[in-house]
Amino acid sequence: MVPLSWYLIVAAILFCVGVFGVLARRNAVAILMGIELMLNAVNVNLVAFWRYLEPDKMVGQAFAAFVFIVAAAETAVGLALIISVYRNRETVDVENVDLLKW
Amino acid sequence: MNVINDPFTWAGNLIAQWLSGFMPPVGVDVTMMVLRAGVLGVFALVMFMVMTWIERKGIARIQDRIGPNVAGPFGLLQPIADGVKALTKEDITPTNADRMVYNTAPILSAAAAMLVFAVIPFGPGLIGADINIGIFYILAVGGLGIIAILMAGWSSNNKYALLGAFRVVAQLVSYEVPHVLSIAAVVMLAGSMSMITIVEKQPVWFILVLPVSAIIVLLSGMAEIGRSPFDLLDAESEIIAGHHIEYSGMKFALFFLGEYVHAYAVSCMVAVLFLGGWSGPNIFGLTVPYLWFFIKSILVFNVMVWARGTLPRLRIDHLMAFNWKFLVPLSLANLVVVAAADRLAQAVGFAVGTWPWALVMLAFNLAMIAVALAMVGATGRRARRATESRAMPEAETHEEEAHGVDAERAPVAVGAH
Amino acid sequence: MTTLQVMFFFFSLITVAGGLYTVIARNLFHAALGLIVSLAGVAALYALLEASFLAAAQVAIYIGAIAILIIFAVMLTRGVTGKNPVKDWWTYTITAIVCLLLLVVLLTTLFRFDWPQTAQAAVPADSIARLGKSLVDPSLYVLPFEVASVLLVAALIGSAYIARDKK
Amino acid sequence: MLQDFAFIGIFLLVAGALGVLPLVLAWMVRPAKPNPIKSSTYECGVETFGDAWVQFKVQYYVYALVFVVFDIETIFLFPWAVAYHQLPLFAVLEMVLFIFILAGALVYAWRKGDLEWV
Repeated sequence: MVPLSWYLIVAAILFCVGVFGVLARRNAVAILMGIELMLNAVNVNLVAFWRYLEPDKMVGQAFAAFVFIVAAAETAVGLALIISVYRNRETVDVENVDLLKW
Repeated sequence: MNVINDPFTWAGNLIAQWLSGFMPPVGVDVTMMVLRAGVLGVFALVMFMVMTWIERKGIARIQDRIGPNVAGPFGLLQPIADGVKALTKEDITPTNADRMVYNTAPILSAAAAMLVFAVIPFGPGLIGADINIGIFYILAVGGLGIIAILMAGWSSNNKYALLGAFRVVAQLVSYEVPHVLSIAAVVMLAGSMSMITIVEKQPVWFILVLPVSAIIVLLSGMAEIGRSPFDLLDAESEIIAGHHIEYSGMKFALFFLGEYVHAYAVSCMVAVLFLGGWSGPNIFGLTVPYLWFFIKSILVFNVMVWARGTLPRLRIDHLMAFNWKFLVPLSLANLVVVAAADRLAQAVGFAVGTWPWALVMLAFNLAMIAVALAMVGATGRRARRATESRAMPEAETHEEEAHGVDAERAPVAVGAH
Repeated sequence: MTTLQVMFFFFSLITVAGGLYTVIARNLFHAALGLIVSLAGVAALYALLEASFLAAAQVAIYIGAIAILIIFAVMLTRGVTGKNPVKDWWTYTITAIVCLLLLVVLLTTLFRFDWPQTAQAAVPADSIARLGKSLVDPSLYVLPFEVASVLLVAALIGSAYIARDKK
Repeated sequence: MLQDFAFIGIFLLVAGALGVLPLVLAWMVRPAKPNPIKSSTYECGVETFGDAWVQFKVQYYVYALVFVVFDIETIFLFPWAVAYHQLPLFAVLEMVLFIFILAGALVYAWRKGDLEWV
């Protein structure tokens, strides 16, 4: 059987890849994709813990389901914002959307 | 007798026995799995040919033609001739296409449709894999087909392809909502998502227990395959074939294959969910489950052919309105009504799966249909009256008359008032 | 090395490679496809963990709904996505180093604990029914469950309001 | 359970192979005489200008949005449906409430005209 730590390592790598996407990308849609990767890494952890620690209680799975919901809501609102910004300013580059910065 | 009832298991056991003579048990398991997968895949391909033949014959009969009749007896070899033709056609890739994505899209489209067959039960033990999420797996795999369409539309670098892909995806995802919600009603009563269990929980076929779900699943299933009257995805006359406009030769054939395999998969799904799957009368110990299943699924497919042959294509705004303003509210109401009716019937003392229980469910469903039709009728009448009064403001006198005609035309609507 | 472990390596490789492609690809549509591959890999990992329902939900919801939403947004905001999707190589390197450091921190923390090598118990046969029961159990998750529906409605209203054409 | 998923993995490979096989066959058999006119974009008689990127309506996105909200509820709906026969009446009412709240989303989109195809 695969040790639990392997799953955690994969999740950690995936999470860091997501963080890299969020930080290195300028395109807002690409940043959202990075966030999706991070959320997935979290979910892998949750499900792995569920399987290895308490498979008869559904805590991990239920929590993962809630993460799904939150991810969907976040994507929907985030993309709507991006589309709205794109329509008004003709850009999805986060460096150019800095009206509230100063 | 057992051999006739289930020749596939019998043959499988024979092969497994033969294999175990010179293989470790793990090897036998893996080989059997590969064999099963291969048989299922080839079955899907063969069914693709059968389906095209049935459809062409059926449509031809509806249109008072003969249909394919040159290649082989009754034109039975026509699909093979088509295949040879597709093989020898030149394959054109547009200059600006995104080649990698462009070439993957048809493969994904065909594979996604075939994947459904992994969980279709053709008989009591005759299933690829009886996973405990069977029906949900089918819904999940359906999403891959949508991705394939987006890939095709995007990579062709063609305005029509992209516009077509957008429209198709808008249609497909919209119809997925009532599809999923109605299937949830079936899962509720079966208490499982495993396809085998769903069949076993149907001493009374679910088409009698959940007629509303059955109708919605069939309609939205037809819309998801993009068959007429929901065939806006390749509305030739409007957006010249939609997402697969640039595809030619075998790649186009793969899209075509995906469509028909998916059509048969939906027929199988309806047969499993609502028509009791493989169950049939037991004639002197001769149950032949696979045959019953085959007959049922072909019958469902014929209903689709019938609809295609007789109904005109819907306009896209009507299509979307029909989904969001009729099917989705109805399927939401369906869930609540089914739960209420089931609890009521159980409170009265009818056990789940018995005839009295089914009759209660049927009564509730019929009432729901009546109310829904009455509401649609009333809305339609109001809209018509609004346009009429706008067209001729002094037409007050015709009001009564028009209403009288309507009442005759829609007896259900008036009866429910 | 058991079969299970080989499968695990294979699917983790797919997941991570898809993720890397997502964050590197210049073409945003390709990035979205990379994301889909990565999500499919995660679904396979769920299947390995015997969370069958979540595996299917991952495909049905993440690939079948969220990824489609993202691709729609990519298509709707195109015209700008071709240009310079990443920052200059300097920021790129710095970010990469920061992420590697983060990974090192995560891994060192991870190895401080003695994680179980095998699962404590088998997955119950009725795990999906258990999940359904716990979602509507008043002593468990019924509150987050109902709040989730409110969250979804709020998200829909908000995003439909933001995205709508205001003429 | 894992065996069943192994089968699905194998079937995935087989289905992919059955998709690739005809393409390979066709690649061996078919003629290939491309020329610039033939492989130009098939749009209309005159030459295509611009790329495929005309601006599309946001309406498509709004449809996808409503779909996502309703699709995501399946992750709760299906486990609940599986457990339905074992649930007390109270738990059933909770799901009814859930459905009603989501129906509120539908009503909102309907009233605001998001469901009109324009």
